[in-house]
Amino acid sequence: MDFMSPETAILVGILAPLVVAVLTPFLAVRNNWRDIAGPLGGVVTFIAALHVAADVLAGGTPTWIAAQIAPGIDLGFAVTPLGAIFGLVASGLWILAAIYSVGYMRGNHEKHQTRFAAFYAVAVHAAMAIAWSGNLLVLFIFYEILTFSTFPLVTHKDSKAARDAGRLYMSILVGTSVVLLLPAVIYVWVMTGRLDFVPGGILAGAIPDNVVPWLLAAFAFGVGKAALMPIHRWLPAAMVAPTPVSALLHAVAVVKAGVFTILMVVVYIFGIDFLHASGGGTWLVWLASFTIIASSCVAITKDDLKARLAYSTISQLSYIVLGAAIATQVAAEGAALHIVMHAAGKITLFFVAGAIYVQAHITKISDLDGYGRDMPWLFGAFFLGALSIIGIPPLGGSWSKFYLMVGAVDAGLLLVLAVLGISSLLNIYYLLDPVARAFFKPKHKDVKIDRHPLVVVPPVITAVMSVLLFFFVDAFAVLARLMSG
Amino acid sequence: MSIASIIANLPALVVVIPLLLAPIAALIPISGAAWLVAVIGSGGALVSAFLLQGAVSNGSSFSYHLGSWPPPWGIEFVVDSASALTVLIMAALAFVATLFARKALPAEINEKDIGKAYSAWLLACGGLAGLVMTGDAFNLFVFLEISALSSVILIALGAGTDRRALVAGYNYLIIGAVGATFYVIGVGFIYAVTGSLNMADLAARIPDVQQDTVIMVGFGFMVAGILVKAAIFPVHIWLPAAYAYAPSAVSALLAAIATKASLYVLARILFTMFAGVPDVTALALEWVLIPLAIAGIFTGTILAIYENDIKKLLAYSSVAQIGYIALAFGIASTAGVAAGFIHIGNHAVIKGGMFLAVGGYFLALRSRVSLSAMTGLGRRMPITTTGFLICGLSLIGLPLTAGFISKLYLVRALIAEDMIIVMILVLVSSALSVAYLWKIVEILWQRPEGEEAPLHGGEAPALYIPLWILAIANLWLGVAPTPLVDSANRAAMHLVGGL
Amino acid sequence: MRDNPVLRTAAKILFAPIIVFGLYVQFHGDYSPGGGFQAGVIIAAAFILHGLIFGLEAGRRLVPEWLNLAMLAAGVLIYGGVGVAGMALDGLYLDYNVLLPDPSAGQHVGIILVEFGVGLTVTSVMLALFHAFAGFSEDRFADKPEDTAGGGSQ
Amino acid sequence: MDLVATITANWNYLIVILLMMGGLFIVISQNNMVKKLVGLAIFQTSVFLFYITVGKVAGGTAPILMSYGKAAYSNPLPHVLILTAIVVGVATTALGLALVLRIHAAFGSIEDDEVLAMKADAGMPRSKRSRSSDPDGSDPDGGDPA
Repeated sequence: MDFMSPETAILVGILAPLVVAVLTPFLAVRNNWRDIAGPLGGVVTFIAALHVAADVLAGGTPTWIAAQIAPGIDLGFAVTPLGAIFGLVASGLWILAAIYSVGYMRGNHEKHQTRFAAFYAVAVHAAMAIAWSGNLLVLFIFYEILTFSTFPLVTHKDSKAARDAGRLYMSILVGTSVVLLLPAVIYVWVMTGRLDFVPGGILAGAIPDNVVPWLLAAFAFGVGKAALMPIHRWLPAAMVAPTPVSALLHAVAVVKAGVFTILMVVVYIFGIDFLHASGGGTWLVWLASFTIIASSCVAITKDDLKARLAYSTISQLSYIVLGAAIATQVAAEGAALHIVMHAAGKITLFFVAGAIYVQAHITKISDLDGYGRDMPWLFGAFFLGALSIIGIPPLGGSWSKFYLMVGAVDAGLLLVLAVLGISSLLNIYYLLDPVARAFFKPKHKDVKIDRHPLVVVPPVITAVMSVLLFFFVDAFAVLARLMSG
Repeated sequence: MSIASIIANLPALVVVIPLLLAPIAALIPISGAAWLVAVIGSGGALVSAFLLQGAVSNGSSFSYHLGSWPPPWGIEFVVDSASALTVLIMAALAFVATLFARKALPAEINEKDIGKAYSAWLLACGGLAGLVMTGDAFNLFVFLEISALSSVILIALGAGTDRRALVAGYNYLIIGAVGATFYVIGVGFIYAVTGSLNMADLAARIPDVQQDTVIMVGFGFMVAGILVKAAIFPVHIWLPAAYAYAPSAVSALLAAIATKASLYVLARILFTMFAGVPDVTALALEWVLIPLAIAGIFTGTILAIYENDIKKLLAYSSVAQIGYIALAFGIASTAGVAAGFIHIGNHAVIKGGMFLAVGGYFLALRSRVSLSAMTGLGRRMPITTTGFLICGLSLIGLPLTAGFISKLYLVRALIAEDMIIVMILVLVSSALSVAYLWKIVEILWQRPEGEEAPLHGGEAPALYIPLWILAIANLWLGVAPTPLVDSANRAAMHLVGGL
Repeated sequence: MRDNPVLRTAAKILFAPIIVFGLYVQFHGDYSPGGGFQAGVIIAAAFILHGLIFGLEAGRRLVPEWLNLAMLAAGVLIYGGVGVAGMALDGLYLDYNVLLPDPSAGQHVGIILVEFGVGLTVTSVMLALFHAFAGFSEDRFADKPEDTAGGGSQ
Repeated sequence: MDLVATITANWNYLIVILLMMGGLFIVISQNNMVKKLVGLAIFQTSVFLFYITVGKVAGGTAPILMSYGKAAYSNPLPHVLILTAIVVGVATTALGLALVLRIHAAFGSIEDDEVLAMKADAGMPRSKRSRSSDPDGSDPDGGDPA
């Protein structure tokens, strides 16, 4: 497995999706070639990510410098343990998402499939670059590119609704990043003269304590993709896009990049001990808790399956922000693990939602009654994914929720325990409700189901992955522990 | 004409080559030949400017005495890292615009007038280069008028397609003449008190004159005149009409370099001539330049959002971008002035590219390019539109483009001087600028076919190759900006030095 | 005004002296007040007087448009040429000292040539302005097919 | 020094200011384009006067080296500067008048407000325009410059 040095692994990991994106228009002459390129690129990227993760596990930090943007900052990549985790998640799930989107697009006879596949690959490229970015400026650069490359995906249908959603998507994401995130990044640069990621943080002592909450607020609200409560509206609006895009948005790239950025900032820029000592993060703890509870309640009211999953994602993202805000070692590890667990669980749910739409054209949860027996595999996968997100033991999700709870106790925030408990109860209700309807309620709407194996296989695989993650979590756990040096 | 004498006379050549080729171009009736003369003129100026920038790249500066009369009596051309950088940017953009003009000018101007058009074109390029190079206050007025009058002629030539170009030219003439005369009155006051016209000599004499009223009045008149020529907020009214109705090649030339020269002159007045009386300049910076710049940024952006004609929209956005440069100079710290020079370079490349793209649309559509006429152009003219998009993304400052670098350094300068409110205003306005660019992008790509203006002949390489030169320059300055950033820093160090 | 005998004869008589006086002012510029600008205007006045009295067509026959434009360009090129000559002889731009071995004679030649160039240009500009404004007619710009928009917008 | 003495001492500067502000006022207030140009010319002439006044040395003669007797000479530099400024003024006025003629040909009027109010011609370039200028004036009677 060592024919590639870590540096070339970074290069391959970042450029492979770009190569796929560039080749797709030329391969479009024959649909099959174009559709194979996506998964193939995914496999190559995943292998590169494995290499990088192996090197990071061995204690190294592979770096690769391209150019020098400004004194003290260069356009380069350096993989942190947290970056390795996100890299694995993004590339791994891209393979399945690519296969799934081929099945979905063909099943639904969508048009512009070439443009869709090309921008899909560019989005993953941006996600990989964010995962392995060398410093905060490179991270910001690819964060913006991710926004602009996912815009054509969100407005794929070219309908009026799609364009309004696109406009909201752009205004919130670009607005928050330009007005809040960029000055925060530059403020750090001016105050400390450097922007690279250092375990234990670079701000300790560089900025006065009373500035910490404001700077954290600039980062928290600057990263629109983390969908904290006031700036979450773009996420449900982006549900108008085809399901593979929602899967990409929710599990593989966009929101993950958001919370990943917040976690990187807390761990590598502020430093966990400095943030805990200065107490700058307490307001964020309560905001994240509020977001968890509020979005879970809204999710219950949603009858449309994808909208409900969207609000569930908003609350799950705040789990990770909560872990970062508690600012203790274990809580941060829990947040890192939750990135992985939530990705696997939520992508399963979205794959199932898309598959149901492709095969039976049902979007409303109330119409799902009695279809359990007709689509057993799909609802089985949905059940496993839901359990993982709720955090029931045999599934991976339980680990991250457990770490978060221990972190909260460490920080002495018992109220957070109550928040996590309530949200688990709410999760149980709104995630298992569709499954219960499908298996136990009589069918009241009969629809012809046409089989598309390509959309059924990926959700089953990711469901099994959620289970496996429970047993083989140690690789990710070690990476998470390495995170804070 | 030995090589040594050419090298020795480079500072003069940058200005003389275009100026002397102008009468020759006027005599040539064939449009191809006249264009060739224009290319030789702007190309020669570009080569000389490039060599000059090389000569001062180590931070040194030297002066060139016209007619070998030593200053303070004779007229002196000053070549330092600041003036060499500005002249190089202007010469490069002028050359690219001249390449674009080959097919663009004959399509909009009567065949017989082409020679005279190129003559005015060369006069404008030479005049603007002289404006930046000269070290003599009155000689600066002469170059100011040369470039202004030739720009008026170029704008009025747009009458072939839209008769409002004549009124736009007329208004620019009146307002420009009043501005230039204000400048001359200022020079008169300063000359009456100090007795010298050479800028370096003035910088030495002004502090020990200390008759505050006369210095203050002279300074006020000079800065007011230059503000008019640089189209800074309240006196920018001539700019939108001038850029909108001028022929497309002329809009590209003027948008890219015309106001930059006046902005550079503003910096020289503030930071070299009146460096000796810091309290006078500080007053002007804090209470005049910065507020006007911010007001200009917001009016420009907001008016651009509601504008329907694409060239007027880009003109309003130019007013906003000029506001950014003026704001950067207003900060008056080395980081601020460096940010100003960086944005002079980046904005020239961005706005030049966008106007070239709009020129390409105009020549394909054969009618005024309003937003409704541009529906669905993204599919029918892919090459031009992608170039336009790259320059557009650079305008709003997407990372990995030139615009991002200038925004980065401007915000950094603002934070270093902890002008936090100004920084927030700048960021909000740059977020607003996303609004009007997105309006265009949506129309270009996403509007369904249906009611689309007819195309006369698709995209001609002669039109989109210059555009792509600038688009690639945008990306290049975005990824590896060190050459521009270093020379801008040297220029700032030279101008503001220990400040 | 063409058929008024008094004006015709006066114009005929005055034409030559004005030109001579103009040339005097031109070439005595460095000893007494004078020089290119003033001389150019005086000589142009003679041609304009002729144009006024004998009509525009006669004026244009005397100095056709292409000659007018050529003289204008020639004047500027003479001025620039002296400057470039200075550069060619290893001096700086517009450096008169190097034009002749003896610097003061060089200055002398330089200033006379430059003033001559200026005189030529100013004469032809004033004449071109006169013909442009006097000869301007709106119907040339009305909707006539393919007419030159030229005119003297110089 | 009391007011009257200051006025008599530098009455020429007062004239300069009078002309300058008068010219500027005309440029701003007048609607007619030609009158604007006249105002501009007055404004520029005031600058010429200003430079000459600054250059005058009390009792100095013309700065020409005829004989070595006379000691005081007026300063020649302002005169040379103003020579250039006059040429610039002529060029500006000539160009302005040429534009006014073309505006009148294109718009049929040279009053600022009327011209601005007129809707622009469809802006079709010459080669596309139909030759027949229809009487009902869909094509403004001034016609579009060829």
